[in-house]
Amino acid sequence: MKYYAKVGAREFECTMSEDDGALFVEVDQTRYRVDLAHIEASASYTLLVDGRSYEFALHEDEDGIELSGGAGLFRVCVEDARTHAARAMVSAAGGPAGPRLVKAAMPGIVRELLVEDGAVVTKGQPLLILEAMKMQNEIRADGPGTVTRVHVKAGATVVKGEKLLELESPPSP
Amino acid sequence: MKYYAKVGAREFECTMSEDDGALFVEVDQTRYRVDLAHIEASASYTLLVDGRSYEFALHEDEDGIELSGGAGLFRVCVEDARTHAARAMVSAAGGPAGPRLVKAAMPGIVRELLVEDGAVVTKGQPLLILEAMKMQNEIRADGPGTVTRVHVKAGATVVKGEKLLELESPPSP
Amino acid sequence: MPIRKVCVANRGEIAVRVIRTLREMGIRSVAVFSDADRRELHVRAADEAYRIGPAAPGESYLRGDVIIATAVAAGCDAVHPGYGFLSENAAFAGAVEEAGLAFIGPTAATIAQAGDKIQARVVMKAAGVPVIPGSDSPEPDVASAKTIADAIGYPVALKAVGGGGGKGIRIVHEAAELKSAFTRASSEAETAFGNGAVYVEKFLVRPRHIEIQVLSDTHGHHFHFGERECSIQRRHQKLLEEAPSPTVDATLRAAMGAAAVKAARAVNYRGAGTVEFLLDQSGEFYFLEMNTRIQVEHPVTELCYGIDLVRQQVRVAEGRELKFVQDDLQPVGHAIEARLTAEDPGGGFLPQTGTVRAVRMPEGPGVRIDSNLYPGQEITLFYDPMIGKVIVHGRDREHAIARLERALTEMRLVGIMTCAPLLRAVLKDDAYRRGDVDTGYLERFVEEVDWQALPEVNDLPAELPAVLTAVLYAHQQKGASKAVVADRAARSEWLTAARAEMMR
Amino acid sequence: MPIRKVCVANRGEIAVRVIRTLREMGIRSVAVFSDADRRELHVRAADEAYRIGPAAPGESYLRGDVIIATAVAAGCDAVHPGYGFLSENAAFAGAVEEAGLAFIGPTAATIAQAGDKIQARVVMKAAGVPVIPGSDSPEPDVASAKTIADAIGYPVALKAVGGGGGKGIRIVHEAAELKSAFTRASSEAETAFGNGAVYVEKFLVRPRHIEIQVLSDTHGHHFHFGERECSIQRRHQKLLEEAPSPTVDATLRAAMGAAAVKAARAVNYRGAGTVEFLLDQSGEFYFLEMNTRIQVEHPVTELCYGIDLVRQQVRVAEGRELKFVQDDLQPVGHAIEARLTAEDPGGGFLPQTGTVRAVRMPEGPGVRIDSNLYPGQEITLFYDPMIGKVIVHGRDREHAIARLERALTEMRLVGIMTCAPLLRAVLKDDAYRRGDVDTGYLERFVEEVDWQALPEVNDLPAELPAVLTAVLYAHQQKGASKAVVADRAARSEWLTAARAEMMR
Repeated sequence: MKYYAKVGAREFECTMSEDDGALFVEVDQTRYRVDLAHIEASASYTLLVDGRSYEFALHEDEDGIELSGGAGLFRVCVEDARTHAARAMVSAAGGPAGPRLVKAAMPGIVRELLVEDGAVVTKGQPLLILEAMKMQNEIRADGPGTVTRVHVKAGATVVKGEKLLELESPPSP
Repeated sequence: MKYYAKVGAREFECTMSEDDGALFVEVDQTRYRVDLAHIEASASYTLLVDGRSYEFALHEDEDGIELSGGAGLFRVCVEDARTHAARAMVSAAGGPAGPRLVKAAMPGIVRELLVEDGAVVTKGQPLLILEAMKMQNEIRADGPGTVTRVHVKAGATVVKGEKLLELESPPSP
Repeated sequence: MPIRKVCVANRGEIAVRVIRTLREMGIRSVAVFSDADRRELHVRAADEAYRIGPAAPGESYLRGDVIIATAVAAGCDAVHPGYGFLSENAAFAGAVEEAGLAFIGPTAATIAQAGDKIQARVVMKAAGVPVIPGSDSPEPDVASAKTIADAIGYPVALKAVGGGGGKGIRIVHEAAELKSAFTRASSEAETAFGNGAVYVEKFLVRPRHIEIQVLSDTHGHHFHFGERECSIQRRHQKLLEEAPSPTVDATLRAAMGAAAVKAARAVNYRGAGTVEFLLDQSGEFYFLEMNTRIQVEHPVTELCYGIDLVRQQVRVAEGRELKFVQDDLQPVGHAIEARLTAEDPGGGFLPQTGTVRAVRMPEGPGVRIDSNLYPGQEITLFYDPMIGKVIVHGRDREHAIARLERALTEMRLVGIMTCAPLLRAVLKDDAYRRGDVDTGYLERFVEEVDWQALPEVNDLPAELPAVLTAVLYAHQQKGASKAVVADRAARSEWLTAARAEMMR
Repeated sequence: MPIRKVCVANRGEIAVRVIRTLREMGIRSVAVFSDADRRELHVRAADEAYRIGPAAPGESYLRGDVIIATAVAAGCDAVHPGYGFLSENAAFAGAVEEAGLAFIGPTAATIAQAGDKIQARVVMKAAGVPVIPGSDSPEPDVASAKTIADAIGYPVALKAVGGGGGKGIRIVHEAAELKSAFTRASSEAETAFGNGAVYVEKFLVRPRHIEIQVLSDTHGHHFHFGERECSIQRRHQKLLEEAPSPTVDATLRAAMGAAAVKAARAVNYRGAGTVEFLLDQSGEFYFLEMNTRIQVEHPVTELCYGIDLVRQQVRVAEGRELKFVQDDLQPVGHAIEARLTAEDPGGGFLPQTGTVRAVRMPEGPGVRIDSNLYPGQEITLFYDPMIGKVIVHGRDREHAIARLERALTEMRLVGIMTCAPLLRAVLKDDAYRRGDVDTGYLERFVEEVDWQALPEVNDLPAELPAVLTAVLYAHQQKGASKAVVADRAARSEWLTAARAEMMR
């Protein structure tokens, strides 16, 4: 069984197999023996990879699976082979990879909009100023792209997780 | 609104009232201002009684409400006024207060039965020997009474919570 | 006069911290809480707890009048202010004592004196405590500011008289910048603190922030408990503090300690306080300000000196005499405190909100936790983003760093993002490990170092375990219903088998 | 030879404890686990973890062959046995070394020598360590046993040569009882230990159990780290341990320490070990047995001596030389350890099983937690009922007791019954507070004292808060649906209002 997992710009092709009750995943020509167990009351997953021990908290939402563990925070999008093939066809047909949503990380008031629809931005460029607790926080672009939509106006009050604007990635070279 | 709460042999009549958004309970001619809040993820209840702070873990089963907190473990049976009145009528009509179930506190094997049906026992008297982890544990009577039923035989394997036998309390003097 | 019941006029970890010591002393504790805090740990840890108002601090934890009325109604004989909120409010301290309660802290007069930055400078200079060269009174105009600045040499700092904690400061690098800087500093100070007065100080390049813990009784005894190194800070918010400082030796400690004791004596200090110094690269130190309360970072001193500072605060407030011998007070081992803040260090330190879904704090040798974290806790924007502290004690600095790394690796905090990844990156940084830090270190580290770059973790590329977990999770979700049943059946089977085995 | 990777051949809190120190030393850790333990903390805390068999210890944690094979396959260079399981199994220690791995503990020969109770007596006596008067070899028959018993005087104890840890002991109060006691003791020993040999020892009345921590390197250096008072025990299971002992002064400490060092030298000891003594009412002490492993109660010594004993074990196994100066090793402050066992102290100490629903361990000054507790943990009957330890350090004994009471009050452990109520009752007991204890204290306390009697708690009768909680809970359940909606609406209302206020 094949899965495709995307983390940032990297995509991993993962082939899963079972042997004598144990689960194996092959990634990049290496086969790993894996075992995942859930500890619900601790909101935690424990993973063994060829005996190496890892632990993650996991949260799934419409944008994918967010994992936090010792090495940091990861957002992984997993597709099975069929979905992946279907999406690859759309992409090959020139369809967009889909815009990236910029959401409010905290409730606040939009003090200033620094970009408008159609603006081309670079990674780290300030997009807008969100004020909360009398502190002004710059919301910056997480990568280069084009602003394809602005969802809020200056002066608007937003709740946590509210869509602020959308960025489309530049086409891969 | 009236409730009757029984802890061990003691019964408390509790009258609940509301005043200006605050909740009050009158017990034994004393009126307490109370506030109970639940912290679900901590499996905990926080109680303020006229400002005094208490905390309990709470578990409800068919035998009543079990509370554990700083002062120890309490088993409380709560009835509203209607249920209490109905039960009082049954009692007054000579109905039994109901036998007390003695349950297995742990899985094990019944090594020896020390009492039989009809036996009159005193508080602390050994009723049977339950073996687990190669240790023999005496199960003792939690109070005086008469054995009204024995649910297990010597040699039987029991799971945690399984009924062992039933004790009926002696009539109150 | 023994204290029997104390109102803790605070919330969060410091309220819980104070309640712990009160309980150990057999003193009853009274918590106060806002509507947002009914379920908080300080409410549950105290003997009594009373509501004082809505969530916003201005309507609850800053309402000195309501807090004092609550303390009096509850029969308290003292108030402990913690840190922040009303802890350095001279009017509150005065009102507490007027209400017949002991204020566990210095007198209102001392607080007022230390709170006025210019007055504090003057008092300290007179007492022989080295202060940064600069104004002795607010500068009335640009000309007078320029006279001082030219005399002490650039760069200089223009500071608001009403400021503090790093707020209202503007740096001037050359004479030409002074005029416009003065005008803007003054108008900003007017807006921010309602007082446009500014003064001039020499600006130190890459100084260290070193502070001395002092403890004074009401019988004229003043002691110091060495230094804390607090240079790891960002926008004047400290993140990692340690004791002793890697650059302070016994001679410098004695000199800074003596200066701090002079400072405490000069303001007739009472209780636990902190004298903050800047230590410049040449080894000279200068008085910065005096904090007239318990500090967030007090535990590192407690661990190295084997003392409970809150206990000592209470004893001083009871009028007891401190019987230490200064020369006997020597630090043992090395302690480091890591503050856990609900901020995203990789996203401009945006404060994070949410629900703590699960928490398991580090345990084991040399680890102390001061927190009020609990499963189900709501982290809101109403209060300070600091949600807990991990404090370690080791044989020496290297041991303490290894221990803190171990403790942070062990910590599990699900549901809220914290600065822990940044803390772990700093602990691995060579400059930090060498002790080569100054007050600008952390901002440079965050801006200039690619600290979020993912290293190999446990022999595998850092993303791989996350990818495998996500894929296995997705796989399990697909076949969830049958997998769960199979798992349960399997578990139940071996439980039964093993139990039968065991009971033989 | 530096150790780089260690297999921890254990589970539970001690496995986690060892892994913590390994991580601080930069040494990789390899955990082993049974089918019952896949989710346990030691598996998650280690760098690597491997399954070794089914839940029953005989098929997993006691399978030395499987563990050694796992350690070799994982590329370990050493094995740490923890306590219990294979830790005092001479054959295992030998097999580990034969497999080319370092055994973090003494040699197989030392373990065997200390494990044979009679041989240990003879060796210690020869080394000048005081032993309890009695046999120098197994007594072949009643007559020879009687000769010895008559000589040393009654009461005497008949002990199984193959016993230990308090098992296989029979007390004889007068000569007339000896014959039948001897017959029964011998047949019981045959059944229990496969060895019917018994010997005679003087039975001490109300002795204290005092043990000395020793640490030896492979260069012939032996040190002691003072005593632990372990008299609070029930059926030889210790419950509360402390250091120093309230009855041991510096002179007695030096004498017992010197005897312990003699004992260590006599068996050519290596690593951390414990020499157990009985201290009788006249102040005489006698060798009881030597434990050739880390003890459960080692943290109280660590807290008083500022040492990490597991770290020292590893260093000794690396062949390093210990460079202590015995006279410098003096205890600072006072430490107490409380064991949390999943047992019902009010119900005949029945072991408890269940799922840990929520856990919040004590924090704050002077508190150390060594546990492997986590929400969702299954407590089964497969393993030891000890699930964690709360250890405190204070200025003196009174302070440490107050701190432990505070810590236990603060602890929240939902889902599993523990001995905590008994611990709290003992801490309040006058005899305990006076330090007036002996090895029979706890059994007398449990049997004779009405320790479950409910006191007033926080000014109200103890049942009342429970009753009020139950009534309010029942009331809320009745109106649950509408109350929840109303509560949510109210919370949402103030959140909105407060947020608008805050963002102004």
